[in-house]
Amino acid sequence: MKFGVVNYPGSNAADCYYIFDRVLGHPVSMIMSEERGLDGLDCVVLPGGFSYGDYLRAGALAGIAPVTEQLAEYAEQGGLVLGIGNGFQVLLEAGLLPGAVRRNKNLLFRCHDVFLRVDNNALPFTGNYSKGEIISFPIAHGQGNYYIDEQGLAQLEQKSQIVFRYCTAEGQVIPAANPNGSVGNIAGVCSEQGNVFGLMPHPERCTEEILGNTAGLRLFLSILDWWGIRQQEGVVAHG
Amino acid sequence: MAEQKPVWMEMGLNADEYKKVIEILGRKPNYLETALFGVLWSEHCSYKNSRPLLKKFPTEGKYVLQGPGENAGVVDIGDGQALVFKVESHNHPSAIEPYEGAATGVGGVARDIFTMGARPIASLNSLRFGTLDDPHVRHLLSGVVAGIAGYGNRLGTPTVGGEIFFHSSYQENPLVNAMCVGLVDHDRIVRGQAAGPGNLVLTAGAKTGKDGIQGCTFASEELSEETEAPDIQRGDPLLENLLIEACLELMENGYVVGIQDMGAAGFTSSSAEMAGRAGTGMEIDVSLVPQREEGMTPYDVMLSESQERMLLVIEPQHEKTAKEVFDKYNVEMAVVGRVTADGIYRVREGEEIVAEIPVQALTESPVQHPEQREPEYYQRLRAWTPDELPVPENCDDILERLLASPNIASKEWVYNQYDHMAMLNTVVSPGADAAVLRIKGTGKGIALTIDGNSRYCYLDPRRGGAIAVAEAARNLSCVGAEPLALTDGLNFGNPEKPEIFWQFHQVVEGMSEACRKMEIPVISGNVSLNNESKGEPINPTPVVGMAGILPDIEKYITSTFKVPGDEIILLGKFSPQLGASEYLAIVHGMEQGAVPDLNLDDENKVQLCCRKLIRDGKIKTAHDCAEGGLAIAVAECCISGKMGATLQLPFTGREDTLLFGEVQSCILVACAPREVDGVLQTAKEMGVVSTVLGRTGGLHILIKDQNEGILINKHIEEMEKVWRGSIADHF
Amino acid sequence: MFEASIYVTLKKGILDPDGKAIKQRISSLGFEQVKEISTGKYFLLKVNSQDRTAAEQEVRQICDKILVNLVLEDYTFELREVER
Amino acid sequence: MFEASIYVTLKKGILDPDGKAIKQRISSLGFEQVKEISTGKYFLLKVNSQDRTAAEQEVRQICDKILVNLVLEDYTFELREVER
Ligand SMILES: Nc1ncnc2c1ncn2[C@@H]1O[C@H](COP(=O)(O)OP(=O)(O)O)[C@@H](O)[C@H]1O
Ligand SMILES: [Mg+2]
Repeated sequence: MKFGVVNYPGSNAADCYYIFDRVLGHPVSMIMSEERGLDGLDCVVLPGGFSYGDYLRAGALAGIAPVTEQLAEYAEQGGLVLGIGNGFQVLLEAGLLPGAVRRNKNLLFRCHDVFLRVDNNALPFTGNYSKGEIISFPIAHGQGNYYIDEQGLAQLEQKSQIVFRYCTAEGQVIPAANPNGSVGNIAGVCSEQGNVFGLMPHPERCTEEILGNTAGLRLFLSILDWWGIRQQEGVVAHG
Repeated sequence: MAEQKPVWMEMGLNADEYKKVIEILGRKPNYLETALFGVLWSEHCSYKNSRPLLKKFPTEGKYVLQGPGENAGVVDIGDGQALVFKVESHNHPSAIEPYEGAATGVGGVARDIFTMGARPIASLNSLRFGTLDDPHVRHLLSGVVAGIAGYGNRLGTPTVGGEIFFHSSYQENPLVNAMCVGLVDHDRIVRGQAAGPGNLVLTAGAKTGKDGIQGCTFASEELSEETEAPDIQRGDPLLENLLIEACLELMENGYVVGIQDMGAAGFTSSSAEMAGRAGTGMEIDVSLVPQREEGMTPYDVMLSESQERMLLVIEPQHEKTAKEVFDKYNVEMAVVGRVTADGIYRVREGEEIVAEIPVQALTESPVQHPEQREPEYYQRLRAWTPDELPVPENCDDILERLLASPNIASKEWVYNQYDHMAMLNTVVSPGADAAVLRIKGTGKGIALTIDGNSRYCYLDPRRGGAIAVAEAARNLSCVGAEPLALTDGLNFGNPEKPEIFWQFHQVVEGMSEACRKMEIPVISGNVSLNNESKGEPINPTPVVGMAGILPDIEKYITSTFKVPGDEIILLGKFSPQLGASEYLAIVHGMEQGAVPDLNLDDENKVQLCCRKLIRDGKIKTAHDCAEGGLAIAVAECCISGKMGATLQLPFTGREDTLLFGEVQSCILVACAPREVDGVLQTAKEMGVVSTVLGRTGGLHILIKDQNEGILINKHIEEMEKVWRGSIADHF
Repeated sequence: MFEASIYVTLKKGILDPDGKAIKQRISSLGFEQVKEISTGKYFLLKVNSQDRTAAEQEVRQICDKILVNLVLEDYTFELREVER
Repeated sequence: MFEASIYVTLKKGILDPDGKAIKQRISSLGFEQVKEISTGKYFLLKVNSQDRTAAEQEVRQICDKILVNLVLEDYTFELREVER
């Protein structure tokens, strides 16, 4: 399975690259944002960080970069896309996922661990979690306050597109557990087809014992497992 | 109407200096030349007041690869790798525009690091503000923190540590000292030298604008009502990101002869200093410098402090490669001059020569030896004793008040705004005694801290300076790291006041003594003087940024209590006292008395012992006793571990002294019961006094005196609430 | 040459965290008369075009494509002919 | 009741990194005609006042104290009388 990490200027692409390259020991390539370099990839990761400095709006300038334009076609054809933090913001700005983010409700950048409830474990990205499971990932963002209008929200719920929600350690989805003011405590959503997934929390920051938490590793393992099963079943890969 | 000042005076030169300039040139300097001397001979660039003092610091040691004098210091961490680090102050800009002032401080010191060929891997900061009841202080604090976050987070470098202290002497004059740490391979270290006559001089990064012209002369002046705000500079962290990548790529491939960022006094200082270090000359044509605005004069170009600009020296045959690399990152580059052999600093505007000065004259300013005098307050305040001080009735309340003091309370409102996890190395996050980072691809780690107690330094600058070094090292030892070297930020008032210069001198003496005894050399630093407003100086504020090494990253510990039933032991001689304590300041409104004693031999032994116990896997918790004394140290271990403790203090003395008195060279540790004998034995063998105090467990902190009398009995959740909320509730 | 002044505001009904914080500060400083405040963005753009319709179209495209997030924001603009 | 439209722009000579980055991206998208872009803020404020001079003064104070960072920014505003 071939992974590509998109490197926009200002992205923390090296972190996601490191996960595949060193933690998982899996082939991965770095894709420059000014190129259309997605051909032959099985999964594209848009990393965290501050693409183009997040000038104008988080993810906005990356949303119109050449690689992002190609990404739309890639996703259309069923390719797997994972957007983490800033990568999620790019997906929203590029219209690959519904909704938008505003500044955090308290207007501050926030970097700390949060609890998440897994609402959809049927995705290529979440198969290793169980439905309703409570996990902990760190967040690090200033604009993660997810917005979608009521109609859009209803549709997300109906089609199980809400993947993670912020919750308490006990799993309650309540305002007190919401770090940024997101509608419905939403921390991550997927596309209708389920092949595009974006989330504000950072699974790549919790994949090693030495860093104190490995909950995020299972997200990456989910992708590999899903791929392995598809290969066994003889499903033709995208590309 | 006021008389028109002569130009040289406007430019910050004094009469003697101006005379010297004429002597050097053999003629009167023109306007631009006067300006060049003015900025380069300012305290900010030339250290003319502080140089003789800084010479006292020990700067060599077995790990030092580069001491002071370069853009940053370098220290060996084994495996052919090295750490590069430095502190830089941005006090004045932050007082005027807190967000941009702090942001550009972070950006500036990061440039000092990557110019050495190192990739920045961590940032820290040391902040001082007035008291939080003042809305202006809150405005400054939230702006500074947002600025550090806004720039630092965008750099993708984690901000892993720092410190904040609140005191009225900083009401209008906040201190913002930023530290950056980078990682480099030994054979990739690059220096700020303009070597090789005939080589090209080029600029890369932002265009030069009219912003911040003469910022450094300004930084060397007091803030007063009349100070006209200079054009403040704004940062562009995206550009800095690209600059880092482009410059590192060029340096890694060996294309760079020398490089320096354009910090204070911009073009002027970077180019003159690079030529000065190499003993060469330099010729620059200002008309070749990319300019942001129309109608800029040579003066504007030479003195602009626009951010995110670098000066590079490369061999002529590499011009094309350099251009390709900068183009790839969309960074503007221009050849603006060349290195010469004649030792002359020559500025042209096209064909016309607009300034011509011997390089050495610019970079070797006349040294000044300001007068110094022991201030009147010194003997008076230190003579104070607590005899008359009433012993408090209810120590529970006092514990709570101290936990709520912003100087002791949790700083998470601040550091949660910093991305402290980027780069995936942060093993111990902010909030601990020191940050711990793993070094990827090796089994080792590093620990980082920044520290300084300015109340101690006010009351006893010499001992305070020594304590700053000892405490920083102790913080590293508490996570299990061996201190390697330090960088210092020296912040004082106006050195022309003899009392201020005395403070400065004493602090440096104290620090130097501690550095020598502890074998921790100074490898870089920064001096910020004239931190005064309306004639009132700040407390003398040295801050010490220190890095240490953990040969085995798995063997670090933190300051939290881990499991119930662990034994709590105090390492070090417990001789607390109330002088200069946070307790005395908060509860009694007094800042006086003698600063706690520091015996550097004892200090060394305690730290060695603590590190050995950690390395041998005998202890699980270590935390040093600092502001607020033993009771606060225990409370902090309890709160962070969500675990109570019961202690009995086998000491005699006033209750407030035992609980809240401050002491040096003491570390609180916790271990499994089966390890107690071993811990005590090790301590004894290493010449360290140790005392078993009690056990972890329960949900209360319970402290008894030696007669079973209860001194403190408090629920940890209650303590946590005041401790966590104190700063956040102000916003 | 045309110059466009572009005003971007939040769609009606969308919570504006900045606006809310500013409103609070305004009230806490005693400006009782301020009843409503909404925050937005303002862009000034110079477009090299002879023709007003073409310039207008160009500005609209730039707004739709990049300057404005249509999920959250509305915009209006004014166009003036200027010397370069 | 008065409504104020407030336009906040960066002072001359102050770097506008956002404007610069937007300009670069717009150009690379092929909007060659765009020659300059600068970014600013836009506020809409309703002030309950009978009297234009009083409203004007109030708006100016709010700008100076809260909305505008006078170290970096300039502002102008327009005032219209409106129904509530
Ligand atoms: N207090 C100090 N202790 C040790 N070295 C210092 C101190 N202050 C400055 N230096 C050293 O002097 C040199 C110049 O520092 P500085 O003027 O702060 O650099 P910059 O031009 O980046 O501002 C550096 O090598 C720095 O490490
Ligand atoms: Mg420097």
